[in-house]
Amino acid sequence: TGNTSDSDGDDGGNTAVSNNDETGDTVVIGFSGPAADHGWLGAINSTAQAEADEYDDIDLQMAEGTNDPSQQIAQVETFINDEVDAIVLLPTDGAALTQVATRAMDAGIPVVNVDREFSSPFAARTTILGDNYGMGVSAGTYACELVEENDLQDPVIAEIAGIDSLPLTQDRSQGFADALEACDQTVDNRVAAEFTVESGEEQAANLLQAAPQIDIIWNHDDDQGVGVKAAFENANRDEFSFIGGAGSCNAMDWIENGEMEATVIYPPTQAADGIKLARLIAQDKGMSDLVQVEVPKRVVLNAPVVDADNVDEYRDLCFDS
Amino acid sequence: MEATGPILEMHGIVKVFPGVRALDGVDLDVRPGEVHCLLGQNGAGKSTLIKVLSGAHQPDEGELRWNGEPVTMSTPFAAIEHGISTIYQELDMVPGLSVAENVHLGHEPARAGFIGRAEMRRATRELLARMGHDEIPVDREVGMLPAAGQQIVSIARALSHHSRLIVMDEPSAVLDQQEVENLFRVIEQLTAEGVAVVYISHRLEEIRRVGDRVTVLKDGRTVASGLPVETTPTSELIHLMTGREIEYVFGERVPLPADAPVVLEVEDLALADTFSGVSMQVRAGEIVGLAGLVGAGRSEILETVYGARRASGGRVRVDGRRLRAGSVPAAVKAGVGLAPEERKAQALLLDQPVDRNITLASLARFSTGGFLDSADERRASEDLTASLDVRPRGVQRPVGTLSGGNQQKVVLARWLLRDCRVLLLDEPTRGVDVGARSEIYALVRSLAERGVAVVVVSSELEEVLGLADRVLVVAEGRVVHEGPADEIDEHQVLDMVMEGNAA
Amino acid sequence: MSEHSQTTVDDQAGGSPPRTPRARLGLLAGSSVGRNLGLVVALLILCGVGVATAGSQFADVDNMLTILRLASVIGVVSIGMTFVITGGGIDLSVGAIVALASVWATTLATQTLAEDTHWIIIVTTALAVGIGCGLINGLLIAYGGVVPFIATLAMLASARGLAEIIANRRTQIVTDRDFVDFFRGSVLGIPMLVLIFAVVAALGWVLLNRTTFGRRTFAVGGNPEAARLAGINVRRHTVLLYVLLGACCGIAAVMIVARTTTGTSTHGTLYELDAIAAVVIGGTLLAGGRGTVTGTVFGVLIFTTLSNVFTLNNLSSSAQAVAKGVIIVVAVLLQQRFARRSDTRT
Amino acid sequence: MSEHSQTTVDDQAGGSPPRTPRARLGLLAGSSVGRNLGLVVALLILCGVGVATAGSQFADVDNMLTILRLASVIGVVSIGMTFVITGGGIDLSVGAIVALASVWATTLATQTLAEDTHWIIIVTTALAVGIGCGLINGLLIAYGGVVPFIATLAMLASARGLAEIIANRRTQIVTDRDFVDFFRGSVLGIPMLVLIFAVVAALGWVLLNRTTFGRRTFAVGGNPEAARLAGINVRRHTVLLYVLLGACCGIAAVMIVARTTTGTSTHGTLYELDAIAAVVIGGTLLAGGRGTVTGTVFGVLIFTTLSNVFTLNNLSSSAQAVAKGVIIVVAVLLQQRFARRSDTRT
Ligand SMILES: Nc1ncnc2c1ncn2[C@@H]1O[C@H](COP(=O)(O)OP(=O)(O)OP(=O)(O)O)[C@@H](O)[C@H]1O
Ligand SMILES: Nc1ncnc2c1ncn2[C@@H]1O[C@H](COP(=O)(O)OP(=O)(O)OP(=O)(O)O)[C@@H](O)[C@H]1O
Ligand SMILES: O[C@@H]1[C@@H](O)[C@H](O)OC[C@H]1O
Ligand SMILES: [Mg+2]
Ligand SMILES: [Mg+2]
Repeated sequence: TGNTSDSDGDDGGNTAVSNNDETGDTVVIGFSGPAADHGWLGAINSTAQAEADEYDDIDLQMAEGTNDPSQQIAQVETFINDEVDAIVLLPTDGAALTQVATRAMDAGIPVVNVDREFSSPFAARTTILGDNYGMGVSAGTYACELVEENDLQDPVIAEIAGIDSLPLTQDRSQGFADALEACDQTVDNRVAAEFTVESGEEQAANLLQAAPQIDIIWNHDDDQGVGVKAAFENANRDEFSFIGGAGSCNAMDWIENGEMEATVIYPPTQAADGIKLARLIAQDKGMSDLVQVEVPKRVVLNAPVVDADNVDEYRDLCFDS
Repeated sequence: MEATGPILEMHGIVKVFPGVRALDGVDLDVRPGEVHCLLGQNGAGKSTLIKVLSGAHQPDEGELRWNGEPVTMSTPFAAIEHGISTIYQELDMVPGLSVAENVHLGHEPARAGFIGRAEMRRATRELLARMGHDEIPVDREVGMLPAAGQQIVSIARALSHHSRLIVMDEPSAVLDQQEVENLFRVIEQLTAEGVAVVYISHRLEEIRRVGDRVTVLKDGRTVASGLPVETTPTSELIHLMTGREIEYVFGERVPLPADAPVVLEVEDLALADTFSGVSMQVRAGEIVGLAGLVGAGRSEILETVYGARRASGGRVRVDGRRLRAGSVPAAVKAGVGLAPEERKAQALLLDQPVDRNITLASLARFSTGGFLDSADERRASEDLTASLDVRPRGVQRPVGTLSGGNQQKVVLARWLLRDCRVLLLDEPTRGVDVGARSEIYALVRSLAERGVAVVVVSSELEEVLGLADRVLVVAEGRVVHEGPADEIDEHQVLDMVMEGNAA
Repeated sequence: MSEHSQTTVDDQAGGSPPRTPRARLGLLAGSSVGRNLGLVVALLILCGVGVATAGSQFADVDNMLTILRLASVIGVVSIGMTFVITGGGIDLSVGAIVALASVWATTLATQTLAEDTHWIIIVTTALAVGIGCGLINGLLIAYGGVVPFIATLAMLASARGLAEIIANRRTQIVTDRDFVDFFRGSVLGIPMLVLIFAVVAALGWVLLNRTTFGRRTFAVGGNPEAARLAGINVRRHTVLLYVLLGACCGIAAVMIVARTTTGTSTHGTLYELDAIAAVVIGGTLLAGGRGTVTGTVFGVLIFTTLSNVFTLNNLSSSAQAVAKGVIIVVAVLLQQRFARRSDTRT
Repeated sequence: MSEHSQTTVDDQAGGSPPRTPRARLGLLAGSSVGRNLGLVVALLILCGVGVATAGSQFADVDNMLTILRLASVIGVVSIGMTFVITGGGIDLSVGAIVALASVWATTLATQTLAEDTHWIIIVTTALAVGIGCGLINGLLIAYGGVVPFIATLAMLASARGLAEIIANRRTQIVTDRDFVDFFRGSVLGIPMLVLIFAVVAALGWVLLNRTTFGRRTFAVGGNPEAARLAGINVRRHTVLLYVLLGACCGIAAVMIVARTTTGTSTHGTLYELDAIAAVVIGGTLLAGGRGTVTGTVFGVLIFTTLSNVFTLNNLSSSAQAVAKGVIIVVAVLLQQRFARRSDTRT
């Protein structure tokens, strides 16, 4: 995945294939994403900015974060008007931004699609996809393992989803449900929060009330997870296995301290990777680590599960939320 | 006139509001071409009756006949359709619309929904000219007109319907004598054309002047029906209304002690584009009247003294200490009170009960450390409303449910309650009935006797001259005369005003 | 002709001391010349900043069209909102209605039907949904007696929930190319969306200022009791106002569907705030009785231009938010200065 | 001229038909007994549904405390909002102020200082931020003459932006256990948060109904011109109202920080809508001049209970939204029925 920290010491002794980080022609990259109204998206922005700052030859234009596709379309139109060299786009809604992205591509501006996928393959030069369905599957599979390991009879499984009206939430829930089905389980209680700490606390408080005894809880998002945890404490409940999502540093801490069973990684470094790839594309470079000469068309990020056994490995990849 | 039968008959009309039987079996019949006056004390039910007639209220009982046919006025629209138009007591203008648009509200000349604006303006201009008010610009927003102007627009609206019956609820309250004359001229034209007019006023001399017949209401009942005006003496009308004998009594003027200190001192006061060079001194115990035509700037003078408008020049002193210009709280702190001209817009919290409206300017008096003593408030308010004969009595009812005249009494009560050094009264008896009027005169006089300096503005010259010790005549924003009230009569004042205007 | 605050004595006093907040509301609406002058100045300053900081990038035709295109969807909603607010109401459900209409107009069933006949079906559906929702709002408010704020808040929740249910929380993609091409096309270089906005604004202006309907809207908002006594059917008029706004939401839904080629329950998020803000900053009185379509158009353009200038200037979105707040206040103060000046002149 | 149009004489008329929307507003607020009776009935019905569908799960002490705890934060904000709305204003920035206060009170600097001295520093900081923001709102509105809607919209943008900048969009975790323990503790079985809400509500009630401050609030909201001419310093009072609400936001920030053990720029999202909705459904007149703290408390409880019942029933969030809208309307209609009945009884 793209979570590799930035290359250092590349200045000397470059081989023909690994001079990618060398300063090239300055490229103007336009970036547009949803409103940074919670930690994960905040991390998307800050890691993107940080990545751009690493390179002298990137001039990053960050558009105002917005949840209105119409507004985001206007931002992309502005980028097209400005003739930027590449666009990195984390769409509020993949399908809604497809047309304008296609227009950018038609205008000769490569588009890197991040996280939420366009509805047409022609809309992006490269797609870096967080696998939302896969994330649900990972969580569900892990839950099944827990059921089996602990030999739970008729376990109560609860789900705290993110913003319910987003397609990605539906994908996650679908993946979760499908994986649970494999071990004959279903979600007994489900609430949807808003990816924020406060909503996490609120929804979890009501959820705990609705289900007096729970065995497994999957919470889609570690950001709202902070609130979810607070609700556990407020209600003095800890009889269940708590599984998270995204992989924030908080979550890693909890796993280390035994306060959380596991979390499913969904890295906010996607946009940073997008920037990096956009630069390569704009500068006509390839990906030195690959055999191909060109940047690949589609990168699907894995959704690995982190638990007490492997938390050390993933510790460095966590993000502050 | 005599030949035709009544155009309108109302029989046994009953209208009940929560807690009040506002109309308790009222009869009224009106003939074509007559001016039928409705008389009654504040709260007698006059406005309620005409609202039933105009479809604004639905009666609980009773029968209404129009041209002999029984009808129901289910909406104001229905009444208008039948040929009844109404000038309501409370100005019913839309401030954001122009004069022409207000006149034609609800029946705009239009083709396919598009307003014929030229036509509308022309018709409005004609109407205003007919009323002798062609100075009112038809494109001016009504919210910008002074109250008198708005009243004239309201009359114009009633005329624009070409109705068979026009109801006028205290149209003269905000008008000065000249404007009232204009109105009477219009009324005479209308009746000559066979239009019937129902006319409500508390000024009995007006009723004498235009009325043909009178119906008197008392406590929601008809106590006299269709009395001929010419043959009914005023004293009888008053007796019918109030059940007692009342005369216009302006309390005995007491000579000021020579050493009465000057309390209010106004020096060369000016307000941009409105008035300038206004100076006066009011001593403790003195009542000073400001006379003049509507629009002369008298209200503005009071409001500027009070700090409600920021003076563009000059000084105001109370007890020798200069007031900060443009600060009402400073004036109030110094002991100045203003009972403003427009009770609804400038004085009342219509949703709030009577007692809270009365104590609004004296909250400090009823509180310790910011906590209010409501019982004390209620007691004080009850005493005052009793002495002013506010009806109905309960001080807990929202002031918005009181009749117009009773609302005016509440405004006065607010300032009577406060121990003011200086009392500024703008049209204190507007819409107040004859009975309460004399009470108010007596109260003002007794306040003066207790050492309060009073300034009174009134469009009724009789009132200014009768109540005040000294009179200032204002014309076109300047004081054109100053002198003792008993050394000048109404004609002289009018002459001065005219001259001032001509100058 | 210059307008005035409804009552305060003080507004006449050029020097202007104790002005209550309400009184100010009136002042803000200043004279119609003054008011729009202030807005024009605010917009010009904004453009000045755009040119100064982004130069030719800002001041080119494409960028102008981008701004206008972005303005057009929320613009249509704001025109409708101008009527409702002038008429003394408020509508919090506009965004949700746009969402519901967009979803309903792009269901499989609708699209299939449209494919079999003509894309006008999509448009009709969106309009019907918008009008239907507006009708419910209007009836609840005028005949049910529910306060506008609450009635439309309820509609906001219900319509968005229903949109989610219908769309099953998926984004529905429009497959009808003719539809998309039509609404994304241009006429004489002017994008269709912008054209629609212009037409709606022009019709709105005429309706508000030249027809009995418009004048009655002022009356219903400014003094409903007076309107009633003048024989106006206040309730029916109120219903019509919400229906009108509903229709505007339907049009906006068609536009957003064309612009994004999708219908989803997340369309129109926070439109209510944006539209009300544009209307109010344009000089329409939130309390009703005074409204201006021209002002609203300026209000919409100011907000849209603002975010365009921000994007061109590459400000962090947090800094943008801070700046946005400051600029709004400065714009209003500026506008007032102008309104007041032209006031005292009258 | 326009203000009083709200109170048409007709309001009191029990049976009379033609009621304008504005007039209804008045009716809605009816007599204080009637009004609250309607709310009590609505709440009881809601509880009935809770018991019927979720049985003992709903009707147990823990669940009641959960509902109350959830109600407490938004409740405190709503009490403050009651004052501002009664005083004729509106505040859209409450959520943003809560966010900013929560962030400022949990920065490293503040927390370090708190550690070195006492956690009261955290509380003081939050209060100071809330009061400061309220002061700016108030000054802009009362002295700057900016319409409340616009002034506080600007504050909403700026405060949230600033919160993001200060927090660097991170969630700041509170490390001071004493602070957390104190506010998460209980007194006699009543959670501290609930206690705070109760105290704020009680103080609010006294302030509004028993003091000169409250009386002036009604006057300023009901007829600012009359208030001014009665010698009330309307501007200063307006400032105080926003400061009061700011202070409530500061308190709410402390509560949310304690509840979630975090300060973040996302706290308080959409509080403005929730608070205004609770206030208005409680019977306070959006146009000002009428307000009820008791009604607001009921309003808050109705909304909180609603979502609790929904969750206990495991309803999908879309269905919840639809149902929420319907229930709001039904509750208001019900409440009106009661208000009207008790009206005619007086
Ligand atoms: N909407 C209302 N609700 C309750 N009571 C009302 C209402 N309107 C009028 N009343 C009451 O009905 C009675 C008659 O009032 P009305 O306004 O008809 O008197 P009026 O004769 O016109 O008095 P005035 O000379 O003061 O105008 C009064 O007692 C008044 O308080
Ligand atoms: N709201 C307003 N808008 C514009 N001009 C006004 C307004 N109010 C008053 N004026 C003007 O100010 C002047 C004074 O008017 P005003 O009616 O207050 O005088 P007045 O002498 O007090 O008369 P009245 O006794 O009828 O109150 C007039 O020229 C009037 O046209
Ligand atoms: O905003 C979302 C984030 O919070 C979630 O955890 O992952 C996907 C993002 O789009
Ligand atoms: Mg009357
Ligand atoms: Mg006057």
